[in-house]
Amino acid sequence: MDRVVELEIPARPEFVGVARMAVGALAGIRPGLAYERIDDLRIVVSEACTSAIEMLAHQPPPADGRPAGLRLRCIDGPKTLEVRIEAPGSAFDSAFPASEPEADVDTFRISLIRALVDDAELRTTPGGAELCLTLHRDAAAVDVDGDDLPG
Amino acid sequence: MDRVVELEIPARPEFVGVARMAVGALAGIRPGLAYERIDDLRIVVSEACTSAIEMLAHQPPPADGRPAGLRLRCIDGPKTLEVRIEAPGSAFDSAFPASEPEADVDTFRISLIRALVDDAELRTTPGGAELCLTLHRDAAAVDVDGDDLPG
Amino acid sequence: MDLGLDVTERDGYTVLAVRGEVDVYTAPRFRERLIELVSEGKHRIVIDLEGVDFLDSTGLGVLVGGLKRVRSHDGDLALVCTQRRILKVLEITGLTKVFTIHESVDAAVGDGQG
Amino acid sequence: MDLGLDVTERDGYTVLAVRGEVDVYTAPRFRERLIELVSEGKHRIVIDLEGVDFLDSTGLGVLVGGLKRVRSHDGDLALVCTQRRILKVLEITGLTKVFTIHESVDAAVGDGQG
Ligand SMILES: Nc1ncnc2c1ncn2[C@@H]1O[C@H](COP(=O)(O)OP(=O)(O)O)[C@@H](O)[C@H]1O
Ligand SMILES: Nc1ncnc2c1ncn2[C@@H]1O[C@H](COP(=O)(O)OP(=O)(O)O)[C@@H](O)[C@H]1O
Repeated sequence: MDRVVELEIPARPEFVGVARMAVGALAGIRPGLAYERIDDLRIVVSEACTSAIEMLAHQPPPADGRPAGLRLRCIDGPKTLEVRIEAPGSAFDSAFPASEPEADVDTFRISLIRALVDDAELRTTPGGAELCLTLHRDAAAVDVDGDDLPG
Repeated sequence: MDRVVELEIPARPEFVGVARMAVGALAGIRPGLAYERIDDLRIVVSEACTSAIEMLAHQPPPADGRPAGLRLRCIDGPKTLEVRIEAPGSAFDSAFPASEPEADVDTFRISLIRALVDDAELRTTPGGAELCLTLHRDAAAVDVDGDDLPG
Repeated sequence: MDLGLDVTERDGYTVLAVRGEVDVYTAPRFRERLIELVSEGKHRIVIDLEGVDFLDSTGLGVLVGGLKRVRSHDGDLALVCTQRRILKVLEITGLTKVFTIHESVDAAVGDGQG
Repeated sequence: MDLGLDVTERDGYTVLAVRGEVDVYTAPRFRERLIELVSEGKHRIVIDLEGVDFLDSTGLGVLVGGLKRVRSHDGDLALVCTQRRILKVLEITGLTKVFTIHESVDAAVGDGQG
């Protein structure tokens, strides 16, 4: 059975650590993700949030005056862990640029996202953009009935 | 300025650690809460979530078949950190019992909640109950303009 | 989330070293291990809490449950704890008066308790 | 979130030991400290990453920025790193070819670089 954790943080630098900690704790619950892969996921989540925060910082503030937020939907399934990060506007363009990135950091970011999760997909949503990150669990550790949690 | 972090977890034991980690990370952002008080808050958040999870486990599952969730709303203000934990039904009764608690653990829980946060208040909400936990920041570390974050 | 439970025998005592976070998710394993030990006839138990990163009322319940269980066999259960944050939890709940608390496993097994 | 930045002088090198998490929140302090050092005339810098718990592209940008800065003064900037997870990040981004990476501060300052 899939279990969903949702997290919404203000799109500000100081909250990226909260997202990393929550995702890291969640990723450790079920078997099938080694410490090293959880560390990798923490980096990619950090990259995604940072990309969105930097992009939003260069955009005019929203009309309603409320600070923009990042919404993380973590789908803790028996075979995969998905982290979907939704942000207003075209928040992930520096992670998925249309042309060759200019700044070093953007190149670094793109390399890390590509290398450290099994899948990263960008979607357009009614409210903005959603970056969907997927890790496949180690098959040997995944239970046959698809539910390896007690209770 | 207040900043709000929202977290929703399934009301199941394995997710209490996610709530603790997220709240712990959030509490460390602004000055005015020593490590020890953040640890205290982590315990009380754990007590509150556990109380709700145990209570909900003894109730019939919701009519829509969806597993119950716990919603945490963390209000990261310049002078206080508030964590509001909302759950369906009368989820916090073991933390705020009408009569003397029978089980040892309930006594422990109540003592810890009383001792470890500056304020704990139970409210009834349309969807169930909300336990509102408050920590006051150390006044010496709180900025006069009420906004001690950069940016 | 990791919970480590290591059992060793020392001078007639059974030492259960607990590592990691004890909460509503991990406590059942801790409780079962204790029940197992008692049913194997281990009635002089020392629980070493030095490796514990987190402990809430659920974990305290397991400790008290273990104590009651060994006492019903005329045994004893002592704790090893020097961590301030764990001692604080034991103090707030009045359990520093219920448990004998030692500064080390050496002290616990050399002390003639139980 | 803690970021520790400790500066010491060793055999003609300035050693900046970084502790904690380097991300979009903490990187500005790290960048400023580096800029400060360079503007104080420290152009032979060793950055000790052994105490770093987390490093993402933002932190890598600070390292590269520092390297460019000291090179524009004919200086050099080397890293100390043995942590696998940090080395992995440096490898994926091609920076193991850009930076000299040492196994210890001793090796970095005794090595005749810069
Ligand atoms: N959480 C707890 N708090 C206080 N006492 C407990 C707790 N759990 C168990 N006990 C005590 O320990 C003994 C055994 O109970 P328990 O560990 O729940 O096993 P069982 O379910 O087999 O009775 C009982 O005396 C009970 O009162
Ligand atoms: N994130 C970065 N990625 C790559 N290079 C950088 C980065 N930051 C700075 N640099 C490089 O470091 C040098 C100084 O830039 P920077 O540290 O941003 O200070 P300033 O804003 O004063 O130019 C420039 O050569 C720049 O290209």
